[in-house]
Amino acid sequence: MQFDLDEDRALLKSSTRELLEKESALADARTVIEESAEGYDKALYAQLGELGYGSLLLTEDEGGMGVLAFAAVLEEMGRVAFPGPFLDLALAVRLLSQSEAPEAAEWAERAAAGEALVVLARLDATSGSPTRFTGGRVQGTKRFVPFGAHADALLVETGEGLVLVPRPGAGWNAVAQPTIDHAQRFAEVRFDDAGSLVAASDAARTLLEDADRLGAIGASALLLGLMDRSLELTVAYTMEREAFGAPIASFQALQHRCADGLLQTESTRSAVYRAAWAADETPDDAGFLAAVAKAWAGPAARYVCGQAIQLHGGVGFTWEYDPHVYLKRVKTLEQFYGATRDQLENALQSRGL
Amino acid sequence: MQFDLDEDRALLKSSTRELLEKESALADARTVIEESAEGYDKALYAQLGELGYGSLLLTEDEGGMGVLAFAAVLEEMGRVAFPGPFLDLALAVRLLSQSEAPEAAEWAERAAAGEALVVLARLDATSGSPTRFTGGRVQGTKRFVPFGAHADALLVETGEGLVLVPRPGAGWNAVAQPTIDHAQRFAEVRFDDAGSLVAASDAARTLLEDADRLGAIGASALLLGLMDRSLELTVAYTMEREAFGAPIASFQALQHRCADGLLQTESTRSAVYRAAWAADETPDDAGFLAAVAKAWAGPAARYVCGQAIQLHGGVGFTWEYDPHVYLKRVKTLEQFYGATRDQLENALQSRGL
Amino acid sequence: MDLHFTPEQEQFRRELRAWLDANLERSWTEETRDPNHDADSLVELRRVWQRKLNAARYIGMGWSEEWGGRGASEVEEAILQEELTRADAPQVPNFLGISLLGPALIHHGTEEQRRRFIPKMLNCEEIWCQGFSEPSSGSDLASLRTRAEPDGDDFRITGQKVWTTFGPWADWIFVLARTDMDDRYGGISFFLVPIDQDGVEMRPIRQITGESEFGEVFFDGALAKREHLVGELGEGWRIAMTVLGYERGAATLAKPAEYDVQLDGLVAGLRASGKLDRPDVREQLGRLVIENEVMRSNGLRTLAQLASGHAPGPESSIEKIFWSEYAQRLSDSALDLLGPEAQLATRAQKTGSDVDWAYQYLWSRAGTIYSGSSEIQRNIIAKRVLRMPTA
Amino acid sequence: MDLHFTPEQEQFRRELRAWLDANLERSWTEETRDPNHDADSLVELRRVWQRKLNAARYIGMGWSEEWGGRGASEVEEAILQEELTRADAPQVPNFLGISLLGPALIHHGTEEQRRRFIPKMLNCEEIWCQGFSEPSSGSDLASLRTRAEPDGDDFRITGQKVWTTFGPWADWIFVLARTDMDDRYGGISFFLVPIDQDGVEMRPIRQITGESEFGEVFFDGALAKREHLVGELGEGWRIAMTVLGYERGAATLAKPAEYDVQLDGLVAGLRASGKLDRPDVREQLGRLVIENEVMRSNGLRTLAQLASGHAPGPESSIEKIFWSEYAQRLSDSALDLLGPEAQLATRAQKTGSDVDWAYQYLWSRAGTIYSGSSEIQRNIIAKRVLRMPTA
Repeated sequence: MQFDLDEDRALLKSSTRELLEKESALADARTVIEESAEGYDKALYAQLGELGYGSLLLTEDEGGMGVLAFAAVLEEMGRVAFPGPFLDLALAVRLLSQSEAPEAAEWAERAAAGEALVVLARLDATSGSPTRFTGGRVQGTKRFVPFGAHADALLVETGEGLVLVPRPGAGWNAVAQPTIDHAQRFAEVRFDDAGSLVAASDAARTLLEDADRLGAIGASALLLGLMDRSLELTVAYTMEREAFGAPIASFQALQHRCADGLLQTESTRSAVYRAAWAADETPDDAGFLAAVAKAWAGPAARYVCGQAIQLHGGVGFTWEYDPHVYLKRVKTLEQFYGATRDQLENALQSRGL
Repeated sequence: MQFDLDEDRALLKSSTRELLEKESALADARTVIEESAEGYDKALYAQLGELGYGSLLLTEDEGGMGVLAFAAVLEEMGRVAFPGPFLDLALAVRLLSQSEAPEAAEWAERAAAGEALVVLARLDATSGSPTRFTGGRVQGTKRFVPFGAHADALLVETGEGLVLVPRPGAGWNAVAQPTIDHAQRFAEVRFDDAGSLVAASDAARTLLEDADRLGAIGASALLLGLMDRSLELTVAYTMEREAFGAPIASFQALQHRCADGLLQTESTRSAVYRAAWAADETPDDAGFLAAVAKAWAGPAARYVCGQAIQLHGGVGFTWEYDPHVYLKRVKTLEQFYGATRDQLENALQSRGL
Repeated sequence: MDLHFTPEQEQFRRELRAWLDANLERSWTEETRDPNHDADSLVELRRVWQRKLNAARYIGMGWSEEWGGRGASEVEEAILQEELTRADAPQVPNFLGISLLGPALIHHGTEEQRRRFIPKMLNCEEIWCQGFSEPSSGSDLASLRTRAEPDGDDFRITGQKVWTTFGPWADWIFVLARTDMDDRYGGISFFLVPIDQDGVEMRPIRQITGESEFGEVFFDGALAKREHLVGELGEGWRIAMTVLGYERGAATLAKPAEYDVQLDGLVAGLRASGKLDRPDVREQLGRLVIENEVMRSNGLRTLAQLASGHAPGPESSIEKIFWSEYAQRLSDSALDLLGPEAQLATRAQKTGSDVDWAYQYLWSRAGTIYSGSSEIQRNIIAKRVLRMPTA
Repeated sequence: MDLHFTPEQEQFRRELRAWLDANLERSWTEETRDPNHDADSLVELRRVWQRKLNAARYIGMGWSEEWGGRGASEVEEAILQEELTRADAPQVPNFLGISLLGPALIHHGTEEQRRRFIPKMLNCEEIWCQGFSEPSSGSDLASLRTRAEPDGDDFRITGQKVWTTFGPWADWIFVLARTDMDDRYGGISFFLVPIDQDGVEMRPIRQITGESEFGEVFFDGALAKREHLVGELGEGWRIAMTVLGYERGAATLAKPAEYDVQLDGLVAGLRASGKLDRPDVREQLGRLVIENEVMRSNGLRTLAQLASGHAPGPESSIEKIFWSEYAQRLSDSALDLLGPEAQLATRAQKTGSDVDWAYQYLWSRAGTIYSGSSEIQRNIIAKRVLRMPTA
């Protein structure tokens, strides 16, 4: 038994940290989050594509490194609140690469290379009919499409299967859906566009189940990185900040909350890495373990990143300090990629309950 | 506006405390709890009857003092973990006194005087048919009848209404149902006995709704007393107990938990007294406020009395020290008289939700 | 025990409701969603609103008639705040002036100070902000380091204050400054300082909600005139602590009323999404409903204590902890229960529940920090109520 | 990363399961519900069970062959404990002797001590209990005051110990006693003391479950022979702390296995009462299920760290906090979810869920107190892992 990453993945993780700290320290990430229209640094995504990050989530046979490596990279991205659709893009690449449709391979390649942004469009609008694919056209409305307004193609879930829709000439008929999390760019997209089927219903279901599972693990890994760094920042702040003549880190009530933060964070680490490893090695229980990881990671991260604001006191409530960036990311990640409540249900069902 | 009790009720409360401290200090209560067959001190109940406590819950017109006075007394009883069916008996007296059946008045009087034990039998057995009243006989099985094995008469809820069943000559066909709480004596009672209807279905429903509401307030008042005293004991213990060269009361993490205990306890006080006052004065919102009080008091008491064991450390886990007596009482009271989950639902429904 | 309001109090409430019906044209929520507003126009709107309230003698109601009040009791003040909250009225810009500085001047100021400042405070000709906290003295307020040094008859103030609500729009600031570096409490004095002068720089602080309602103030030899010293030299700490105590009671009914509005919104959203019948949702909703009602019970109790002449003690810490932590649970649960739509950005789009949940979620983070953090409140309860010893 | 067990470890597990199938006649739960048993007969049954295990070389497995072990790794030890838990086997009476005293003798004892004590410890001819805690030194163990005074070559022990598990049935006790009153850590020595002598009085302590598995011991000049001093004079603290560290890993898989059994019982009870489909119940059940799985993930990680030669540090405090607080949440939720039947008294009646919930609820209160309370564990994490300073 061994919990540490093997040499290749450990190297990937440390070189990712180096790259991100150089190219996208939190300050830079915040500039992108707060100022860019797309919500991500296109040049940096192209660079990641060149370095092979785009196909990371593929199996080793397919030229990737698998789920564990992917989780390790996402943890690092979480630590710097790395902006953009990295997780969504990786899911699309994996999904496209598993399709046998002729267009799929080409789009997979371009997406992996960072040349094209492809993401999934899943959630139907709350009113109106479900999205359909008939006569070669996709019709319907999808909400909360991640980075949808800037996508080069969308993988749309329809009653007939999964349909690839390249951006129409006139651009998407999209409305931005800004949320609590400035790092996240959702759009509601109204479709009446030509597309091509990349997987029919049954095959689509299998692919989407895989995407759900990997999305849950990926989001959990991001949450791990977010809370890990948030706890570090918090402990460091309490060491510096003085009140009543002593660093506030010396107050037992605060110590115990930081200790709980470590319990939450390290337990998330155990759960996320185990789920990621299982997705590569023991697929039978990977669905259960992915649900466990996500159902745990969301509330854990909310606790740690919420406490970060509280223990920073007044400055924790300012825009200038970083804790809020983490809290906002956490709230969105907790709600999407399988909300906590849904993952609890998934966990029970995958145990036959 | 005034929150303090008026003079009469304040006097009742202080004289009750005096009486209970003299006649039933916790040590005596524990002897009764641990050693007596009936689970209460019959002589003391007769004395309470003589002093008028048995009819306390009746309205002032009926010779009682109403719900607020009743709650004040139960708070004091909670503080010393006063054993026996005081709450159940009072509910039966109130219910009998509202019936127009000829037997009811006499039983009400005897029960109020402490001469006869009458309690309600509500919960049907989990298997078998619901309890029925046909041809002058009650047939069916009731579980968790409080102090049922020693009752002189039972007020049995049946499909046909509320039926008074005096103890048959051969005694009850009863099996003891000992629970986690040694102070509580439940019995499962199998009926095939003659009885007389004291309220037919609709009237019975009204009476039982009233009993449910007052049971919830009464149980909440007991919970208030239990947690109030438990917190006192705990704070006192932390002042005495030393570790690392200082009283453990000086450790901030413990201070904050005691502070939370006070928050829970004092909030329970506000909720219970408001609900009791409303039951006397503003019946329209008394149902809602009773549900609020009980839904809050149960978890609050569980927190405070659970922390009492934790903060007592090793001795908190012994039979000799008192915290466990409180925790056990709390667990039973939380589950009965409207379990927390059910009271939350009641609260919503009484708000039209 | 009697939790009824008196007939006079009920009458007061009726008149107030009628007045609000007639005078409040749009709710604050609607105003904040109006894309034509910016931060400045919203403050201007609040200023106009305060003037309206003042003209109807709803501002400084507890003060004597001499100073524009009606000698109203804490109960009436609580009813006022409750009804303003229910009606979703704008908050008045001078609420810190009214609740803190007004009483300070009335009890500790000179006749000239009262005449000079109170009328303009009431009708919002001058907006006041509070200069107590400093970057390195938050919870431990008495460690403040801003100093006031004599300059002839007057004083020169140097230092930095922070978390000055409404600072970016304020004309004056009331400042605690050190006139003796060695005396922790007795070395603090209470000054009134005009902001529009050299030596005072006010910078807005952007909050996690994106707004900038707070400011930080830099004093570099700012002039505070001798006639603008409140009380004697070295009395500042005592005055501040007394005055902070006057806040008692006012929010006891307003907070549960505020959360009732949010709960109604949550119910509407759950109904719209068809989730109101799910037992898991009902359990969570039920808990939120009963907790708010327990909060109201605490509030009524505090108010009843005040009404019968008992000063509420450090138990008011219980109320502060309760409402501030409840607000977090409420918005957090709403985001969970209502699904992704509830996350839509602050004040940008409506959800079925007509509450700006994302904004509430962020804003609720402040309540457990300001006016004595939850940690400080728990220290107070442990030490002053439970008498547990200091380490 | 690799969380697979090795083929040898899998083989070990298969053999163990087969052995348990063949040798464990009745589960511990069944035994405790048998009205023919009393406390003494249950201990006797455990003694017999330990002898069986020992004969099969499952006791002291990690020790060298010389001392009856097989030089097994922590992983095998964890598998053993996991399978014993799954099979609901009785706990062996000498578990404290095996896990603490055995390693102490092997690493710090004399050859004579090992020969004299280890074989009888393994086959349960002598039951050992632990004399560390005292009435006034619980969390702060080093403040212990029991003293050992020289008497010729030997020592006389005076003082009081408490929380001695299995004390009422023990033959020997290993005791930390003070040989120097002034040296907080260096003044503590480690003695082996026979209980059947004048000067030792053992009194059972009744627990909140009603059982008396613990005892308190009064020493009044009890004899401890020089040859029964372990290590040198003044080495007691160091030995105790080292040896407490050897407990690592053994429970990592056993705890989640124990709670899996309880969860299965909870599910059975919910199914029987028709509540398993209620969304509120499912949410609470789901949380319990995933928390236990996270606990198992932590355990596998610890084990994998041990297997690859890393010593787990104070992070083991995380596991202690996790399982002990989880056990309380689990039984508490079960009592809530299953309704009144779950409250039926400990070990008296079966419920649909076949777990003695009331007993578990009470027993779970001990886990957050013994072996370093949750408070102490959080102090350890804050100070030794996060390096936060002492006040």
